[in-house]
Amino acid sequence: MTPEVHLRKGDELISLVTSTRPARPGSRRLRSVAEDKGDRIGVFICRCGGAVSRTVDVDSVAAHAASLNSVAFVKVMEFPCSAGGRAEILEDIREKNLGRFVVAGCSPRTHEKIFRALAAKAGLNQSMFEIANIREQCAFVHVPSEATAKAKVLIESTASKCNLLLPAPYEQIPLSSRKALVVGSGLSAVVAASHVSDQGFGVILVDPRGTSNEGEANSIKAGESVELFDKTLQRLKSNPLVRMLSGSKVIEFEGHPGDFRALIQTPDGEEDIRCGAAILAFDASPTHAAEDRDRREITQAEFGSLLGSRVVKMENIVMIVSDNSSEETVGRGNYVDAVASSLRLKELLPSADVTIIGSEARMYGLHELDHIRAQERGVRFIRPKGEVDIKHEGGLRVLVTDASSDAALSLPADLVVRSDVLRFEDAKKVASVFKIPINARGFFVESEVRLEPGSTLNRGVFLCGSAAGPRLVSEELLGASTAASQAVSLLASPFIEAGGTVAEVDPEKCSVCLNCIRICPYTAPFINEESKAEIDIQTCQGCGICVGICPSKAIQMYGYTDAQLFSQASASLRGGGT
Amino acid sequence: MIIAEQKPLTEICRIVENDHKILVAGCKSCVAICLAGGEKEVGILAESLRLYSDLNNKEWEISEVVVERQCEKEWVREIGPSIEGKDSVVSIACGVGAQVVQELYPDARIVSGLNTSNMGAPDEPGIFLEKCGGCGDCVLHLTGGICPIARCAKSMLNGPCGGSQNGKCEVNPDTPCAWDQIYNSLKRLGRLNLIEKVIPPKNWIPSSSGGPRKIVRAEAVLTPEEKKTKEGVD
Amino acid sequence: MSSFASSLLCLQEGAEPVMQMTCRDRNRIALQSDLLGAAALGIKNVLCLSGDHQRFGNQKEAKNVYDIDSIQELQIFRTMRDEKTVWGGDKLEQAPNVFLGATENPFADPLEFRVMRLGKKITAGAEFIQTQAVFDIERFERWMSDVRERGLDRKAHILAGVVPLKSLGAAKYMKTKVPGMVIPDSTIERIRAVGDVKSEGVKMCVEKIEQIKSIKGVHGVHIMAIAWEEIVPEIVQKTGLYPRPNV
Amino acid sequence: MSDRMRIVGFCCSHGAYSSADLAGVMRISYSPSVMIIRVPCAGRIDVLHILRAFRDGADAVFVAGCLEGNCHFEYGNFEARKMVEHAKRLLSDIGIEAERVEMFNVASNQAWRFPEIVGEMVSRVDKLGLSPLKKVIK
Repeated sequence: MTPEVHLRKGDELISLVTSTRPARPGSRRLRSVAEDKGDRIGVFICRCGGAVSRTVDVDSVAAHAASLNSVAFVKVMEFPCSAGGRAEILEDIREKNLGRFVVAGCSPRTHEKIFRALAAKAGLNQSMFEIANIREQCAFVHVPSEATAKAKVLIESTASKCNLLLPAPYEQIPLSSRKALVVGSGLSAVVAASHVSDQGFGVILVDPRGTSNEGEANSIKAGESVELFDKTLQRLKSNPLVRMLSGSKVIEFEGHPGDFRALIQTPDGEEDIRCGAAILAFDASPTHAAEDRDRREITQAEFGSLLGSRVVKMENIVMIVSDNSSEETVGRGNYVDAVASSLRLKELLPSADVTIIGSEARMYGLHELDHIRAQERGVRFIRPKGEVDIKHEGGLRVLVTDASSDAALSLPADLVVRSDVLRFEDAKKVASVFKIPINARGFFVESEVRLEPGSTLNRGVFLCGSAAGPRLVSEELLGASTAASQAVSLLASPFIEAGGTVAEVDPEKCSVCLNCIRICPYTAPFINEESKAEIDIQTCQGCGICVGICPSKAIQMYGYTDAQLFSQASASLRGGGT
Repeated sequence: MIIAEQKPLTEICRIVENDHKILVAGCKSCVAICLAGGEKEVGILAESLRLYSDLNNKEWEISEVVVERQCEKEWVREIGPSIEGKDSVVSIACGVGAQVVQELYPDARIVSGLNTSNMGAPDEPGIFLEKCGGCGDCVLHLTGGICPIARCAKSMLNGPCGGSQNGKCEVNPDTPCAWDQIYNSLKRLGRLNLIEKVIPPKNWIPSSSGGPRKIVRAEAVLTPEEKKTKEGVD
Repeated sequence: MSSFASSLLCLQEGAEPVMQMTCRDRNRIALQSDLLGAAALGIKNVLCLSGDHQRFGNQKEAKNVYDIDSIQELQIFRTMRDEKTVWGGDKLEQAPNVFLGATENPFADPLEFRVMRLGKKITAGAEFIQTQAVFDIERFERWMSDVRERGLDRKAHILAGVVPLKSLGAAKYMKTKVPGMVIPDSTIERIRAVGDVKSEGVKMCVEKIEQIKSIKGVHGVHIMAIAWEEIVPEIVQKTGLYPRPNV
Repeated sequence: MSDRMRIVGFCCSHGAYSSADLAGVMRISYSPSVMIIRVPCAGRIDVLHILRAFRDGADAVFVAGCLEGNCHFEYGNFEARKMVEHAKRLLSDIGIEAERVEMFNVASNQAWRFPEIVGEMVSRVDKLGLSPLKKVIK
């Protein structure tokens, strides 16, 4: 668990946190929107310490650039991206009264941010520059004569686009709340909540199944997670930053990162709360077995709490691990749980005779050690062939055919432990409230598993727990801390940045055909009061799909308008002087 | 809404073969929504015509314009200047729009770039289904809200015919049989009695077979005197 | 050639035709005037059909009519005969004395509505019913039991349709191209497995007629030997329906 | 219109553009006749950009997006493919060979894939010859 952190009120801690911890990338202090400072373009050609100039004849390229009528100033430099280089460019912008500039050098994917900050520093709007990639996509891949000619064309087409750039809107929006809304009733929820509150941020834990008040342990999977759940729950209850709303659920959720509003239905009426981020931490919970079943057939969860009570006398235990992957019983951890509880039983009662019947020994990673330890302790493993059935007359007997030896076995048992049948929160309802997609098998979809694990398409809403996909307890803990860290880095950022390459609707042209609303992955467009489409620039991620499909050409996008793309393409086809 | 589809490009090129100045006139309402004649389609058609012209030395001069609604005289008058001096105006609004433009500009040669098809609704993105046949005497209250005139290939009032197979119409198997849907809808509404009785032959006078229709909202019609004063003022 | 003209030729040859009147090509005016003409020229039996959509014919671009459907056609003809008035309201001195029939496809959907619709046809004026070709005998029997349940077999003469299959090609053509025709795969397999398809086709047709004979409420059979008309006498003899009883 | 071969490549920033960068870093060369236009997502491209490129003298045009299912914006690459199919239909009506426009999917780490795409389009132009627009005698 995280080290004991001196608990202070969230806001007080912020000043400390932001200075020491790198806040969410790209959120350095940015100047507010600056107007268009005219169309005098400066072209800064980078030698890149020879990486470019060794192949591209930069002087002839500079001469060509100077000949372009849209270009007012050209300079060849060693390293425009260096501190000295940037200072020099800053000076030139002021001195030569440049409205916008082109940097001909390496890929914008690596240096876009540096020059965006430079533009702001120079008092220009941050999008009033364009980068011509004459290094990776020119100097590095063509022979000198071709590279030089290509560099001329690239600079000419980039300049023609730069000529048409428009000042893009930028906003830095202060967070109206730095609390996290954690929704869920299982282990992931309490662990995520504890991670967030331990770092000094307020948490509102909404737990639909009300496990947090009665501490209904058996609603959690078996094994050691039960103790972890109880311990974390106690810590949450004693933490003033955490507010528990058990037995309640979120019925409305809207707003933007740092400024969400949630309507929560609690046992005693509805309540409106504000929060800065949300973590969906739904776990699959074991369903309660049917009441009328034989008392001697219990589920792993029940067996877990039995072990917890440390009073176990039964000698013969047979565990049946169901491995079919039908929807309800997909229990990734079924086998791991069985082995774990068999080991705990052996500790309490070394003489116990334990058999585990399971067709696939899915032990995942280090759990394989438990598997070996269990075998050493004399736990019997049987791979069944065909059905396993139980005779109830007199003492319980488990009839199974061993797949490897084809022997039909009849095992006496005091207790039969079956795998839990896991039930998942009704994903559809929750997904529609939080506007996040569900995949074909009914699990929540994590957006970029490689780049932003634990995040969803709805910015500011994070995801963990096995409702995002079947998970072992260890994986649930990992997922909870991932989601919590993502949420904290959002809550800790001094402001939320919005704008830049975002789409914008021209209400004059919009024929309200709703195509943009249907197509946007982030539900950024909406219909405003004038019943025209409008794009919420805080939600828009700047992909441009809506711009492409709008049948009335009503949507354009800063940095990639149709006019800019046309001019860039035609200049690259006609330019270069050859 | 009105559903329409662009004529094949080769056909449009043939129609304006010997012209020089060509205007492509789009419309922002129905045809924009069914992706046939909105501003984007105007751009694509104009660009395609320019490419065709360059390829075949036609020296066409293509210009583009979009009207808020081509079936509204005031909106159409706004594109008067761009119609001036054009050899042909390719209207990619529905057939209504093209004819309103012709009425206002009798000397201009109007070409319809679209094949206007029916009154229907978007079913899913990119798919538009006919819903109403405009028969002037609606029977939806008898057929569980599904129109047999427009959506049954034989416009039957006592269907389904013998060719209804697993809910599909024999005439085109990917179209649901309207009467199969009517039967299920009425069953759901508990009103099957409506089609147990014979529905008598339909009065087709209000439909197009009774001649072009004219709808009058008397309360909005200007009297001759009002017209004089209004024209006088305009 | 129109059914009207071919019915007249049958009359001239001494046969008794059943004239077919479809609503695809003719509106209510033409249908009523044709009925008066047919009756005047001695044609006694009329089969009212909505008619196959022109898409199945050789002139797909023609505009169809469908002013009325087969049930409304029955209603109009019965009014002309029993109330001696034309649908427009004018009186007729002499009523066309015709025996009205309609078709029904027991194998079309929605299955449970089919018998209710047959009821509508009978109330509208149908006195005999020619069903679509019967291949799936179980489904036909289920349909007939519903018909008997509603007592419709006592209100109209039901003639089961039979089609002798001349070749595998003909069978496949009918299965896919002829509207409303449902031929189970088992029938197709049976023809495929046999060398002499023609005699097997006749044998199957006779078998079918024998099976139909045993179904209560079926008053007869109409043999649709499409493009194989010459085989009809052989089939009729083989099923013991020949010679024709004088009524 | 330059008399040398020019191919326009609309490349999505997350997939194809990065693959081109990586090809550069690994010095995998390809024909200089390709002109890369960066867009945030392949879904941004519309038929109009493809048609206008041909009118400006492109001998071939391609749109390159991320691998299907890996689009940073969920399904921009699917929209792009539909747009390219639409463009192909239009171009063949106009009289320009549909093979001159193509949609590709490439991941940012497939350095060798981008040069392969360029090679494919260059070989198509070699086979078909320069754009028919360039052969029209005024």
